[in-house]
Amino acid sequence: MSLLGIDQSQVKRLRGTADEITRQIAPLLKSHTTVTVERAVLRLLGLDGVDHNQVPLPNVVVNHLREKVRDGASTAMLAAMLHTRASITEVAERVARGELDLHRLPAVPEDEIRHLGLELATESMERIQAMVRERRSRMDRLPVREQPWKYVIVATGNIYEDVAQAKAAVRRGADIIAVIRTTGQSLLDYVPYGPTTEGFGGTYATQANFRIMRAALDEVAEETGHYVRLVNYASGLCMPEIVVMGAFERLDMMLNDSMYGILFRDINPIRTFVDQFFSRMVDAAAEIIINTGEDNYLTTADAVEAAHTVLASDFINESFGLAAGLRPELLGLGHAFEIDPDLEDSFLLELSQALLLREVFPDSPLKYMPPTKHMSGDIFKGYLMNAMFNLAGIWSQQGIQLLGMLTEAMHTPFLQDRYLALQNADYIMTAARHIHDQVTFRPDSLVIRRAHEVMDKTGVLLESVRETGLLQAISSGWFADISRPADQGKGLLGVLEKSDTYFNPCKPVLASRLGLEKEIDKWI
Amino acid sequence: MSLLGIDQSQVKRLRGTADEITRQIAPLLKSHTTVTVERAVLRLLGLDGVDHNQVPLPNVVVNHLREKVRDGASTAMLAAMLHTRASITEVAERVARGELDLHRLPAVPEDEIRHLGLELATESMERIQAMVRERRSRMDRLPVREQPWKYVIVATGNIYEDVAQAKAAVRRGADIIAVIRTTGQSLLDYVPYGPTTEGFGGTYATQANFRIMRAALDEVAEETGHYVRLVNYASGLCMPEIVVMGAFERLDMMLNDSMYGILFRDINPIRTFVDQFFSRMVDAAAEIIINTGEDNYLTTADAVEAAHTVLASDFINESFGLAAGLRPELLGLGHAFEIDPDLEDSFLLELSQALLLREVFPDSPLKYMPPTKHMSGDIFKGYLMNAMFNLAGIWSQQGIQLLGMLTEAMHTPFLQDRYLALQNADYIMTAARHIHDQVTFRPDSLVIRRAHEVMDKTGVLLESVRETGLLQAISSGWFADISRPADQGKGLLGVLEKSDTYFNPCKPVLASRLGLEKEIDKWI
Amino acid sequence: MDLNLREIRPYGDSLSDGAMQLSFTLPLPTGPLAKEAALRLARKMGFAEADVVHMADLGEGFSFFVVYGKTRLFIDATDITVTAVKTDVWDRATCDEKIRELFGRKLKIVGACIGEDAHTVGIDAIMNMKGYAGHYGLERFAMIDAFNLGAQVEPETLLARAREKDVDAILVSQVVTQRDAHLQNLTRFVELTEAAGLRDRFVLVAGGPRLDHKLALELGFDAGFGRGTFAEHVASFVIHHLVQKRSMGSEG
Amino acid sequence: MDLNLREIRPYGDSLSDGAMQLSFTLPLPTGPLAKEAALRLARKMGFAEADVVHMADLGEGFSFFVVYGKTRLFIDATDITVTAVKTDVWDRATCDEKIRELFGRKLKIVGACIGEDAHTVGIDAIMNMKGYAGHYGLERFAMIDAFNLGAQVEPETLLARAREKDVDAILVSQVVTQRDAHLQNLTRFVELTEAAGLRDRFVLVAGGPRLDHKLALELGFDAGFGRGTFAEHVASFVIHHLVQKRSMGSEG
Ligand code: B12
Ligand code: B12
Ligand SMILES: Cc1ncc(COP(=O)(O)O)c(C=O)c1O
Ligand SMILES: Cc1ncc(COP(=O)(O)O)c(C=O)c1O
Repeated sequence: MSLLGIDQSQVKRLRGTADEITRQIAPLLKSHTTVTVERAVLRLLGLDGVDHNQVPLPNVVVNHLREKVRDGASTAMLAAMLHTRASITEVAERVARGELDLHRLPAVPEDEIRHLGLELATESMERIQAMVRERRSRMDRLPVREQPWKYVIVATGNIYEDVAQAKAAVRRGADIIAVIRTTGQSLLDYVPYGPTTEGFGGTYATQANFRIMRAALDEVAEETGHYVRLVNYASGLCMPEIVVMGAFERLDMMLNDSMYGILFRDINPIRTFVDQFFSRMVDAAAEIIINTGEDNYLTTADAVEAAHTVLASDFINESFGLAAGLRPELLGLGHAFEIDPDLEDSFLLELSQALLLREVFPDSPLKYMPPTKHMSGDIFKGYLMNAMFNLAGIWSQQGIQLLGMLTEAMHTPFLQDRYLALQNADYIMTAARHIHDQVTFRPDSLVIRRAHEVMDKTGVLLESVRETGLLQAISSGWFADISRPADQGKGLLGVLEKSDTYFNPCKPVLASRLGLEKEIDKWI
Repeated sequence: MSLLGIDQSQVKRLRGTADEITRQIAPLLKSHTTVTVERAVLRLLGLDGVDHNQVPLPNVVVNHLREKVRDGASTAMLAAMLHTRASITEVAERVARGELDLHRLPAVPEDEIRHLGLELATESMERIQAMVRERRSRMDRLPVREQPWKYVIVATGNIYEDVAQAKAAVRRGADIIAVIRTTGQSLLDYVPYGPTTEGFGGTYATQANFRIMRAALDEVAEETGHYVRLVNYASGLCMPEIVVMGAFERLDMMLNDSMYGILFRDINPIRTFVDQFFSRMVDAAAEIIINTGEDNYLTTADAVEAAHTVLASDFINESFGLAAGLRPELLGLGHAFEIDPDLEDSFLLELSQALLLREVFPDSPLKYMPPTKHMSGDIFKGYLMNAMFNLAGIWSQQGIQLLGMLTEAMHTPFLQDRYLALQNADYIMTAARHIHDQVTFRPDSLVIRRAHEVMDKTGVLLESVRETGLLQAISSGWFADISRPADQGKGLLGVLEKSDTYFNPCKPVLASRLGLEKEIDKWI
Repeated sequence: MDLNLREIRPYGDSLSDGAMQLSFTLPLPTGPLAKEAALRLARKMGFAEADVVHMADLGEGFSFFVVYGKTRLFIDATDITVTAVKTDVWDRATCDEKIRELFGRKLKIVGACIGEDAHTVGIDAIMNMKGYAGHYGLERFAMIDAFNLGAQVEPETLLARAREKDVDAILVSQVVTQRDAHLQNLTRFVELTEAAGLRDRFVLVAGGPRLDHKLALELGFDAGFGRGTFAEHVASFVIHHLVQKRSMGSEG
Repeated sequence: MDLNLREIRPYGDSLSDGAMQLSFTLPLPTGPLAKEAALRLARKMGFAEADVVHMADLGEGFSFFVVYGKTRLFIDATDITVTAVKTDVWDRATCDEKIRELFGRKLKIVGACIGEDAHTVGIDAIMNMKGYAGHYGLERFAMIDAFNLGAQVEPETLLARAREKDVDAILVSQVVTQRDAHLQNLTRFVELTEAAGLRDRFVLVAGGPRLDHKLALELGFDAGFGRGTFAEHVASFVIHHLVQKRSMGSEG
């Protein structure tokens, strides 16, 4: 039942506008690839490991290929495999040792290359599919709790400390554990390797770390009787590679946004758009829920003034996501509780926003971020702000509730902070469990008026973006008060025009798994 | 507008039943007086001070009079004054020194006694009336804030520390300061004298302490621009005397309940009923808001099961209060937020209760007590419980919001606890300022169903009390799970049957001030 | 993580980091001096690092602080011997059975809240039929006669009633602790019992939210119980203690 | 209340009572031993009385405590000299006027968030037109040319841009402090400047929520600013400092 009385035809109209906006980007996606997409393809085809300098083999190969990457990094590798009858990793190791030059390969018939490529890509899909089955069977046995799922972060920098902290949190009721990445990993143009113990404000995202945490959470899930979801970040310069690692290690959710890297990491816009699309196809195949990053907008822009930019971005993220094969159930669209707590009726405005998002995206498990910007050293007040956030969460029936930490302004969470956060959510969500079913809003209430205002402004913004074009809108600072021109930004050198003979064996395999055969060529 | 849809005719019916219940007590009130009522009369007529053993002169006189008190303590005193041409205090001092025996006075014409009595009582009314005028003019100049008024306690045991703490609280936004009494003062059958610095869990209620705090609050009110209300306890064995002291020192509110002393201090029921009635007439004349003590029920009984006993008692307190001349605006009827916080939907039940009280007593500034029983050493959780209490407070538009302290389970408030409590209320009440105007409840909601259930149960309970009689109901443990027979309890010896010649000069004067001339003889 | 029990420090997000949160008020007006004073105090307390993360003006020349710090101090956990009531706790049925078996008669227990203290919920929880949190009180025990005298009982009265009823054990509850009221009342009660030469005649048990076994022993009681106590804890202790007393008596 | 500044203790509800609240986690399983360990730690910290008012099981062998205690420790407030930026703070108009008057030209200021730190809200608050909390940033000052390089700038880049633009002052922001990242970055920047022989050419100012003047001086900066800083604080300091440098230069 609609609490806010949002007009469904308006919602449909906005969705249509968003689709037109993202469709405008399609030609760019189609004509470009990036170094990390190519490395992700190599990983999907089975490449892993590092060279003697700890450089990941996918990077070794792509660096080695230089201009030839435009053909698709796998093309030369598959040719070399056929030629040398070695595995993809063996080939890469030879390249690393300087024993093999992929620029000097004898000709191999194109159909053999394609055939091997599709074969390996299909194997890769099987590997991912096995993880999907594994997840489903565990979830059958260890049912997840009802929503809002309680999501907490660990971020000690040391994967082994993270494990202890994560397990403790699960024992106290956490449903989801996110391992925050070390500061600056998003700007590394490679993915570090092996277990790590030295991060700043977070722990390196490595496949080994994923595996260690996955095992720990599976273990504690058996004891508590509930499957525990694991989250990491498929974001930054290596977004698609990290998705592949996550798919292989049965991560359940990944932070993944179509614009976050552009706005907040100054990553080149085209790079980000290309990366996110491919990433999401892998996410979709692996049934990984993505979490988008709209909450971040409100850490720089004002949450009252910029509320509609959050919703507009959610529509855009949704449109890109659906196009890449993500079903609505896998779209954890982001929003946040970030209005100045000293503003009169701030809670009512927050509630309005939360209910609005819920009503506009009824089938998606929204990701709801706690207060961060207005958190201060006053931990007592912060604890209350988190309580009101939890109340808004249960009231508006959020899906994924990122629990706020009372020490948000000081440090990544201490063990006790996480415990207190869980206690906060438990108390509030139990005490007001059925509030959603109790209450209606008066037609002239602030809650309803505000929701309509935000909807209307979102419509206007989306229209303008369609007129202007998304790249120009971003360049003009329409999102998060940040301006990012399309021809600048980090990772620009890694954006490449595809050659006429470009081949990516994972594309058709993914497309068929996702039922996108008819649509996919319009996009990539 | 009614949120709960409570049937006004049902409310009227319950009010009628309560009136019948209190009316049944009237004959007892009419035929009895108590030592403290008599001492209060002496104080009204101007008696104050202590003897060389620190025994208050009103006690000296009443002890001295023994059986003669049945005539009214003032009778002999007035006679002595006429005879000795001394002031009331001089007479008492002579009695104290053993220089004068009130049992051996020459006869004085009765009409002279009456005349002098009425004259002094009228002077006393003037003194009280001057305070009422003073309060009004200060409030005109220093307007009080809108409700809910933030009420905090000080309880260091030392009046001078109390002053510092109270002033600090006012600077941080407190509207009302209550000075909690020392443990056990309620069972003293005299009122201590002079400024005091040694109390346990509270500070002695003395007239000097009242005066010291009143001056301090007036001072800080000038600086903050808002009149600050001062509260103390007119409760226990000296209830009427303390009201007189409060009236003289411009206290603005007093804890005063028609049954609290019976239930929680094991004070004899008849004594309490007699004392409260006279007390309330003085309260009414002094325009002192009374705060009743129903919240206490839920510290021993369960808040879900016993909710209707709270409402029933509120009706009884209201009925006694109106009879004694208290206008609805002076009736701070008590209730509390005491449901087990771990109960599902506890907040909705609390909200229901708070809205119900608000709807049943629309013209009275309800006194809303914070969680106490379920507060524990977990100060963080406690801080949240106080937040939900504040939310219920602003949502249901309470009048007098007693702020909860996060250290409730440990100690009387530290300075910082009070600051945190004020911050809690400020944040929540600003963030949800207009929530009351926003929301309606679904007809089948728990909130509405619960309110009706409590109303119905209250009706049944009041009916039964009327059948059984209030004294019998109390004796049977119907309130707060505590049983108190009418012929037992503390202070029983101080309950006296009036003689045929009983005279209380304050009664007619008070009655006329309160416009109760026609009714009063039905009661006392 | 290799835990060294000889060097236990608080844990924030890595072993032995010593992280702690403090809050307190200083009687100094809000400003850089007060902030520095807060930091110095933290350093004096043994903090290697300390950070005033919040300072607020409380009015009247007082300032409130929230401090996070990392302490250098540690404690040796191998060195700790815990003082707690060590007897087994039997359930109600077992208690009754044991009493029947060991004493062949009902035990008599009297209890009260002494002094000016009127907080009876605790003693009621232990003694009254209804009990507390689903645990019935002593009145419900078939083999116990329980007399709950309630609130604000004078120590003299409690002792007199204990003699009168010839009880086995006396339970004393104290909730108000301001200005150490509980210590004064409890001490007074023990002294009274000793002065009357009756200390050995009764098992003396104290209870209340700020009490524990260690403190009760120091005050001269046989046991002390704090938060979360149920009737069966008390009954079990009394049985054990009476048996022990008897066996010591027969030896002596 | 007679406040003795030589003996300042925390205040709960009476002068010098020493009351404080602590919360912390110990790597010990919840139970009497952990509770006793918490108490001993409190005692070691200087608490005369301490009360574990709450203990909770955090899982994995950790326990959480809330403790209230009364400390014996005190500090001597007469002994404190505060290290804070001591110059007057002028408003924007006055700053512009002073620059015109004292230098007769615009001042040039460059700023950035260095290292991997991408928290620009702070440096933006100081430098960008819009400013913060109603206080315009340096870009808005008529007599200041402000260049904000934004996030994740390498120390080398910042220094190079400072030379290029021939600025008067360099502003460095650091927000991430985990594993002392800020200390490392700030130290590295000063060392780089010194190595290039440029330390005296620029006014160096550091800022961030965990920074203060004292710390910044220790790290080799000319000033440090924490929470609640506005552009005018920084501008005023830079003007003062340049004048001071000039006068020292002319004397030397
Ligand atoms: C309920 C309550 C009241 C009720 C009491 C009703 C009643 N019939 O008991 C009322 C409203 C009347 C009241 C009044 C006052 N109260 Co009161 N009250 C509380 C409250 C909210 C809960 C206490 C409670 O019932 N706990 C639940 C019971 C089950 O727990 P318990 O007592 O700890 O008992 C358990 C154990 O300790 C143990 N136990 C207890 N006794 C014994 C005895 C034995 C032998 C054994 C074995 C075990 C045992 O077993 C029990 C079950 O597990 C507390 C705050 C809080 N949340 O704790 C304040 C509190 C105790 N009250 C306080 C005060 C100051 C007062 C007043 C003095 C205030 C005043 N000046 O007017 C008055 C006066 C009362 C008086 N003369 O003593 C303070 C005490 C401060 C201090 N540390 O000294 C507290 C802490 C509130 C505060 N922060 O100020 N109070
Ligand atoms: C907003 C924010 C973000 C935004 C940043 C957007 C942006 N463009 O800046 C986003 C969402 C992107 C973000 C990301 C991350 N963040 Co962040 N973030 C915050 C947050 C919520 C607010 C910071 C803020 O903007 N404050 C408001 C400004 C105005 O205050 P300020 O910075 O203190 O600045 C004032 C003064 O300090 C001073 N000042 C500051 N700089 C300077 C410089 C000079 C020269 C002068 C004179 C003065 C001055 O003046 C300013 C105005 O008064 C804080 C938590 C909090 N509530 O504080 C976490 C916080 C700072 N982030 C944190 C972390 C760990 C991260 C991540 C590293 C997490 C991760 N691993 O992914 C990432 C990565 C970022 C990176 N590479 O650095 C931690 C830092 C922990 C620590 N102490 O090391 C915090 C404390 C959160 C937490 N509890 O974990 N974050
Ligand atoms: C989509 C997305 N990616 C990444 C991050 C984390 O930041 P970084 O890019 O530094 O890893 C966030 C943080 O909220 C995010 O929302
Ligand atoms: C009506 C009333 N009187 C008195 C008190 C205080 O208790 P005491 O009787 O110990 O002063 C209360 C406490 O809430 C109360 O509600």
